[in-house]
Amino acid sequence: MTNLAMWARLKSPWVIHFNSGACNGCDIEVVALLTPRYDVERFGIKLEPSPRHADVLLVTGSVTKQCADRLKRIYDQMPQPKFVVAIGACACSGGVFQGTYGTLGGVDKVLPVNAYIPGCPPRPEAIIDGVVKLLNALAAPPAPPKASEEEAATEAPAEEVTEVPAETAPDAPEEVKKDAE
Amino acid sequence: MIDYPLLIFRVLVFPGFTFILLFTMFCDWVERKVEARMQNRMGPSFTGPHGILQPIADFIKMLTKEEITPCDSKRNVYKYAPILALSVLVFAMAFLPIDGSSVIPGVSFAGDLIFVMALVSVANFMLFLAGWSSTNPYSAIGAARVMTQFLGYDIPLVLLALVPAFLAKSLTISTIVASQWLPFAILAPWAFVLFIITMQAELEKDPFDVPHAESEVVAGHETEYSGGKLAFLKLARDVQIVFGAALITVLFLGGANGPVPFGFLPELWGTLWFVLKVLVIVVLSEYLTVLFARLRIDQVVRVNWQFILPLTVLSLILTLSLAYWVYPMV
Amino acid sequence: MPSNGIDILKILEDKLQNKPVQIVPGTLGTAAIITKSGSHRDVFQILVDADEKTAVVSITGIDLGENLGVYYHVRTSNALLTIQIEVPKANPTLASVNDITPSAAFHELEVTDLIGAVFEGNPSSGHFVLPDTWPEGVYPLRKDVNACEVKLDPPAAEEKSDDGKLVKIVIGPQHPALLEPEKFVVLVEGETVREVRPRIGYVHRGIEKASESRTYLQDVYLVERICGICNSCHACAFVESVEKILKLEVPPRAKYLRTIILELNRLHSHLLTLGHAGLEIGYETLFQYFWRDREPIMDITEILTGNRVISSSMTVGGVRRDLKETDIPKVKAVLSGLKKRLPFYVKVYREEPTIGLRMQKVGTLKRENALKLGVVGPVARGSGVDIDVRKDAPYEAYGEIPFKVITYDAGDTWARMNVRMDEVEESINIIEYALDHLPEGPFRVRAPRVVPAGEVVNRVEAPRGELFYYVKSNGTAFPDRVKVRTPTFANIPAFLTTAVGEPLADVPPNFVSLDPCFSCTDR
Amino acid sequence: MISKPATGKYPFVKCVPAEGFRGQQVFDIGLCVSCGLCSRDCPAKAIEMVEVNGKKRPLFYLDRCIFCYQCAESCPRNAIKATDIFELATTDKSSLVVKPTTTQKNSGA
Repeated sequence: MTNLAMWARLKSPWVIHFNSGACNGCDIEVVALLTPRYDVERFGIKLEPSPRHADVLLVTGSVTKQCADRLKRIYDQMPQPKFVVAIGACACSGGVFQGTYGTLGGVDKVLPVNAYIPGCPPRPEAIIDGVVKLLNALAAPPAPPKASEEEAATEAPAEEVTEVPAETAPDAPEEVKKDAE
Repeated sequence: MIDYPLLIFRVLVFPGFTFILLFTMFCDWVERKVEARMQNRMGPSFTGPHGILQPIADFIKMLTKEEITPCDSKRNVYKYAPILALSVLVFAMAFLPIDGSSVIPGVSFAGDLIFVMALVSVANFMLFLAGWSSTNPYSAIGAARVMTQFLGYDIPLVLLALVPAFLAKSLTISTIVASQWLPFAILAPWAFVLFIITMQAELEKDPFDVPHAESEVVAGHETEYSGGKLAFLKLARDVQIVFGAALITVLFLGGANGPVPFGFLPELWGTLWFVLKVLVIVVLSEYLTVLFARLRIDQVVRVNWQFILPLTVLSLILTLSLAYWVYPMV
Repeated sequence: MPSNGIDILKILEDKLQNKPVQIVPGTLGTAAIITKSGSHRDVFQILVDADEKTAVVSITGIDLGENLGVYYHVRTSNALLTIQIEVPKANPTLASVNDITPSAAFHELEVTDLIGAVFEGNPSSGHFVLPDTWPEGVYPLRKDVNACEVKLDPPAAEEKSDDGKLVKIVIGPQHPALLEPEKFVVLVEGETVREVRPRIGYVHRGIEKASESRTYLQDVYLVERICGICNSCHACAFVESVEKILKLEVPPRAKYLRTIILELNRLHSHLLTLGHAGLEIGYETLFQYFWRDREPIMDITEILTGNRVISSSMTVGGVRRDLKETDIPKVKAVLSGLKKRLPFYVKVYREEPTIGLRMQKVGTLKRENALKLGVVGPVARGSGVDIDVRKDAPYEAYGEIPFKVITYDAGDTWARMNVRMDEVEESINIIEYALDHLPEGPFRVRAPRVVPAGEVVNRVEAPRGELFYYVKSNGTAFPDRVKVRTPTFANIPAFLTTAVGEPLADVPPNFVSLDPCFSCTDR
Repeated sequence: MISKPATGKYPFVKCVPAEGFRGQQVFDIGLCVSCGLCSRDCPAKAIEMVEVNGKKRPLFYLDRCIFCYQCAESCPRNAIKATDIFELATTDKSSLVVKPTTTQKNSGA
């Protein structure tokens, strides 16, 4: 049963992409992954619009102070088990923007990161390589102590339904005044 | 006498629950593959041979994920709407003669076409409820759009479903299928074309996939769902697509009718023909999806009231007159 | 209609004889106009009356020690003027010119936020580009502020505001329609948009300040990463500015190579946007096709520069890598391949009925509004305003290469996309011409690391429009102030006005037709 | 309408970037004169001069590196050379620190 679940997980990593203050260089390479040349749908990777559907959070860009909170929120909105991949020099460590007043530095300042893909920007092939390496690391028995897996085991035990605040998917709804007529 | 083991087998395995689900997943794969190939891509390729297991992997993965319930959602509706939508659709599907007779033998009754069409509306309403109950603005707008769209397109859909009924002079699905020695698609091609377009809108596919407009409403009514509920919601949608194709097959393409070579195992051949016809429709509908951009909600509604509905009425009149004056003479 | 042939300096001199205004021709663009707070409004009035193309390109706020400098950079149809005002740091107020030319509004807010000059008549509400929790009264671009050490409080819960019957829809910061984090609060009534409130600054990294603590050499790589899409344009604009201060003449071969790289940038950017528009209107196939044909462009960028996206090829004094003779046929083969595919795409964009339904008469920006708001690039050209820095103030090899400026008159989303569609072809022609006429000789000259004191303005036509740089050096290896005004910053007001009154579903196509780039906007 | 997919075969077929692609740098300690120019000019502060056998040598932080090759350009002795290694992704950040050893081969991943 665990094997089956693991197989399914490896074969169907749905990703969500968040730009936490990147220059767009990495972002267009992430989008290029979907396009005919690279077509990651081959591996079952799908880019999902809602964090609720996603398994892997692809973060590009040095985390700006304005975005940090938002990044954390999107991570919280994702269901367990979830993984974070930092794409590009900025997401890995802050890259060329280290020490600017608007940024905090790498994604690992805010979230536990499972894989780093250096490059400025990394080639799409390098991103595929990174995701493959992440999946291999997951499949390798015994699973190395991945931060988020540990959390999954400790923070969300047997309890199936986790309560989260109302502010849910992509953006916090301010108010729903309009009833579905 | 009722043969219970056979009945249970028919309901649970073939051509019932398991078959429908597996077939749905197969159709999902076909859709993704066709879409990818039309867009010059490969599509799922490495999950099983040619990626054929991809939808199953997706489904299992979603089942194993954590489920999150937003705390101010309408808890019960939120919880049961996806599974209800799925079961209603599978139930409706059970009325279609997949291997020549409906899933539960003898369940077919006079006027079951109307009943099935009603079930479709109920399933759509469940999807609306799923979106509405999650109290997210995107879900709410997505759900409202589902509602707007199916309210509009249900009318022509039901009217068009009457075309084969008139041709067969019966509202019973099995009679409609049985009277199609020549598929109604040939007898009433105008209705067939209209029905496919309307179905495209009813199934919320391009150019009418407004409720799924990612750039406007994120994932529409699915936005808040995760884990197992999302799995069922997505499955319900896929079953809906297969159901639509199956309905077209039954009403216009003669269902499981087809030549039975060597004269043995008519059920098997019937299923084969049925499956093939459904696949043709699925591919056709995906082809349309790939070919067009998405319309705006007001344009979708306007297309319905300005073009589809008048044309539907016209085609109904045309069919009626043909059915009463022309075809009997042939 | 007055357009070219206006001697704007003469008009100014005639009309401003009794005012405390000093005109210095030849510095900071066509001329610098040194004036005092208050009189600058008269200057603006004269400019706006004399030339319909008058628009504020940018406002540079600069810390001059005792005073704050506020430099309005103004574009007219044939000149670039800088109106210099100094206000005391203790009381940095001056009158806004927002009512004379609405193109100033955004720039004034930005200056208020970053350096603290207050514009009377254009009040700011909350932070404009800085984070929400940024402390009041700390202006990062002032020299005496160490902005890196500012600690931010955890963000407060978003307050719920009441807008009566209007439903508030928040687009962003994470939203599929935006690849970048940016927030637009759209107030809708039913499905009709009533108001759009932007909140930019999610990508604000503080590059202008950071560039002051890095050498000119490092700054080239830093400004290149303001935007990953039009990276070469940023790098080119910066190195040109430095070269202007150094009075360094770039060898002709380098000029041509730079032109080729800039045009490759434009090509891939336009193809990207044209495809992305397909995604926004649910036409995924179009997106896939455009991005498929964009890949070869990335390949030749890689051949030329060593990276698919960020080319890092510009340097002070030339380009970093020569184009090998053996690579020219490869580049040409890719270009002619793309040229063969173009008629198909043009046909799709012109004739596909669903594209017409979704794009025509969507987000219409009339010519007079385009002029008033000072929009740039394809947005302006889609509204029939023929501004293009490549023609108006040729740089690099553009003066020697024949090309057309594409304009459409409709002003809607469809027109803007078609401007880009036609510009793709023009870009291919430019690259082919440049390859055929590539001069022999060196491709770079050595440049000193220390730059003499001086200040310049420089403009480059980026794929999204006019990119503006102001660079001031103080005689060291570090620049004193680098001000960047990116095209999207000038174009956002157009979106805010055109989206109102249209259905919510038209927001994404309208928005993407500006080709928004927020990493540019926020810096 | 349905033509051959334009999809490449990566990762099953090795991808060879174009000549001159800026991949991971290779540092040749034999040529290094410990001038520190690479570290001074690096826009991303990815090069730190560390002591190896009593001499300052560059230590590369590949997670910060923006692969601009300014270091290679600045080096007066051409001790830093280009390679086309780009498959540097890792699940362990510390493996992205490349220490200046005598001869350096692919150490990414």
